[in-house]
Amino acid sequence: MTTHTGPHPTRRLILQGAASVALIGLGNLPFAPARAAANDKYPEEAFKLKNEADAIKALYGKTAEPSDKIKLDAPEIAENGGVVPISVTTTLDKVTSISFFVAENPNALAASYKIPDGTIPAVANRLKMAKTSSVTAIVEADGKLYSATKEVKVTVGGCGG
Amino acid sequence: MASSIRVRATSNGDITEVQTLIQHPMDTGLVKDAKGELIPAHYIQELKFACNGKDVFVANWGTAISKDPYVKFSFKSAKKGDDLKISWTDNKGGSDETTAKIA
Amino acid sequence: MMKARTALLLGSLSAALVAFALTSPRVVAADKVDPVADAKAFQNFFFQKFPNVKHEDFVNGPYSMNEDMKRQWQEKEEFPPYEFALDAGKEMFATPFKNGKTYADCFPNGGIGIRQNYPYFDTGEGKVVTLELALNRCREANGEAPYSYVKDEMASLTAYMAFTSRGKAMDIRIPDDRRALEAFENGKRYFYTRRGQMNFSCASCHVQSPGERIRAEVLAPALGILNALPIYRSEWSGMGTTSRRFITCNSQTRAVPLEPQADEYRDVEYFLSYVANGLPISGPGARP
Amino acid sequence: MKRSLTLAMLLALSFAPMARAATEADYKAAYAAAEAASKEAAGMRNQWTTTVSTLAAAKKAGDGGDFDRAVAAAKEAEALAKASVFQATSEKETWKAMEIR
Repeated sequence: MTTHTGPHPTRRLILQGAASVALIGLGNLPFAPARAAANDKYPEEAFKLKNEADAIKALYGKTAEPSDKIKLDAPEIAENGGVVPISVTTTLDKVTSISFFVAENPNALAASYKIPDGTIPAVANRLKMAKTSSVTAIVEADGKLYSATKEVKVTVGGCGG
Repeated sequence: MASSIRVRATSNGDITEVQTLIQHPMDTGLVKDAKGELIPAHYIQELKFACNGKDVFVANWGTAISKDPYVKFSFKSAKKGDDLKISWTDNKGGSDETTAKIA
Repeated sequence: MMKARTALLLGSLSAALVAFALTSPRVVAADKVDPVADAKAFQNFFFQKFPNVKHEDFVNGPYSMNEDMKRQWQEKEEFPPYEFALDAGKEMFATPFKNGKTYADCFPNGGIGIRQNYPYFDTGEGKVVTLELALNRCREANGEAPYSYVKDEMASLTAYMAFTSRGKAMDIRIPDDRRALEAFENGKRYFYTRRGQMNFSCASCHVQSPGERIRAEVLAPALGILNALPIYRSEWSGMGTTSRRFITCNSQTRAVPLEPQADEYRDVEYFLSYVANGLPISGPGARP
Repeated sequence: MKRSLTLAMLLALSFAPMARAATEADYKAAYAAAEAASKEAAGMRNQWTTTVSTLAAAKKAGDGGDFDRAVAAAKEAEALAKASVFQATSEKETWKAMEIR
């Protein structure tokens, strides 16, 4: 554990924080409702939708474009559909939200995380997958949506090794 | 009753890594029990992490989160000894919260 | 030309002799039970079949056989799902019975770091005593109702006791007692006997095809297969004791399970633990 | 090869076609035979789960008066029980073939 002796950390962060808040403030005026939905209350609607594209639209109000700046880590064959370790990290800047979608699940949206300023844009979690499906991570960075997708095979276990 | 939330928060001076395991059935509402009746949906919807009075991470979960859910993330601007408040609420109005010291 | 032919003849003769010598002592010994030789042969079988699996890694079951699954497992081990059972077991261990005694009073060294010596052969009773049986006996001796052998309480207790022995080498002893050798042999017979409509024995899966898949599951090698018990199985989304594992394995081959802690189960646990002597305890474990 | 041949023969034997509709007496006889074989298998601690379920199906059909199905199920249960008895007796020796030496 190295002790951090740079400029007084809190002052620097406050300045940086103030600047980004102003930016976001400016940025979200035109499509305030969509962003508001993503921000505070529990996105009830999005979690109810079956189809992935609809869920993304309900949650973010726009579509995503694939990006190689997102590293989605998921097993090739899930050891068990009930506990599939999936994690994502990204080098994109100003990330405000990360969500996971499992296309073939009864409801595509599995989880949606809010990434406040100062939080590292990376999440690891364990998802349930009904069957073999594509798993998509959506990252909202600086108001735009980016995605990365991976196929995860899930087979109904029987005997248990 | 021991809290349902197990948490490990360790800081390397700049970045604090947080791992949490929560004891919760996370029933999807699509599974039948031994007698063939549907087990009603019972899952955590929101999980919040706050430090120094500021939300550092908020999870909105659906029914696709594993039983005894686990999540890991990291954040800056906290140091050893700070309090990390963790709280969750589920779709049946159940909730729990705990406070952990960052090691 | 002659010399070459006789050399050839002599060569093949000696080879035959050596082969015969190698097998004959085993054949003779098979009638007389020889656990030491059995354990050596058992371990060598797996060490040769999987030369690049580190010996102590065998106790990690399917994860010693498959890299992708091993990665998923290691990720889960960072904050394993058996964490709750472990805490519950620790708490139960410290909570006194109604008569004020605790489990620590029933076990050597207060029950801490002794799992590697179970099951042991009780020369007084003339039978194998497993950790689960000893725990229930301790409860009954202190006026408490015994726990189910397949439910969470028993799993939590054995999880905690296993955890206190993590890393210690399995150390099962067979006393110089005819009945102990018989129990060992009975366990070995059970291990190799085919049963159920599927006509499988434990060996059909765990000796003939470890590392391969049966439906979606990668099969664990038999060597060290009990070292990780009790286990949290995602399949059960809950804890599983040794008894629960034996019973479910039976029903999966369509054999009607015997009663928990039946002679056959305790003896096969005795056999499998003995042949894994030297390999580390890795319980409680997390499995698919 | 020899063992599975005998198993096949046993199973085939039990499916001899029934000439006329089964009566309750046919059911009782078939059920009793199946139950005896199943008890023998249980006695050898080598009962199969399918024997138990097929025997139960036979009883359910019998109680419901559907004697054709009941007799067929009882026959099958008997064959399964006999096969499990055969398995237990033959395994007494053949297990050694798989033993690691």
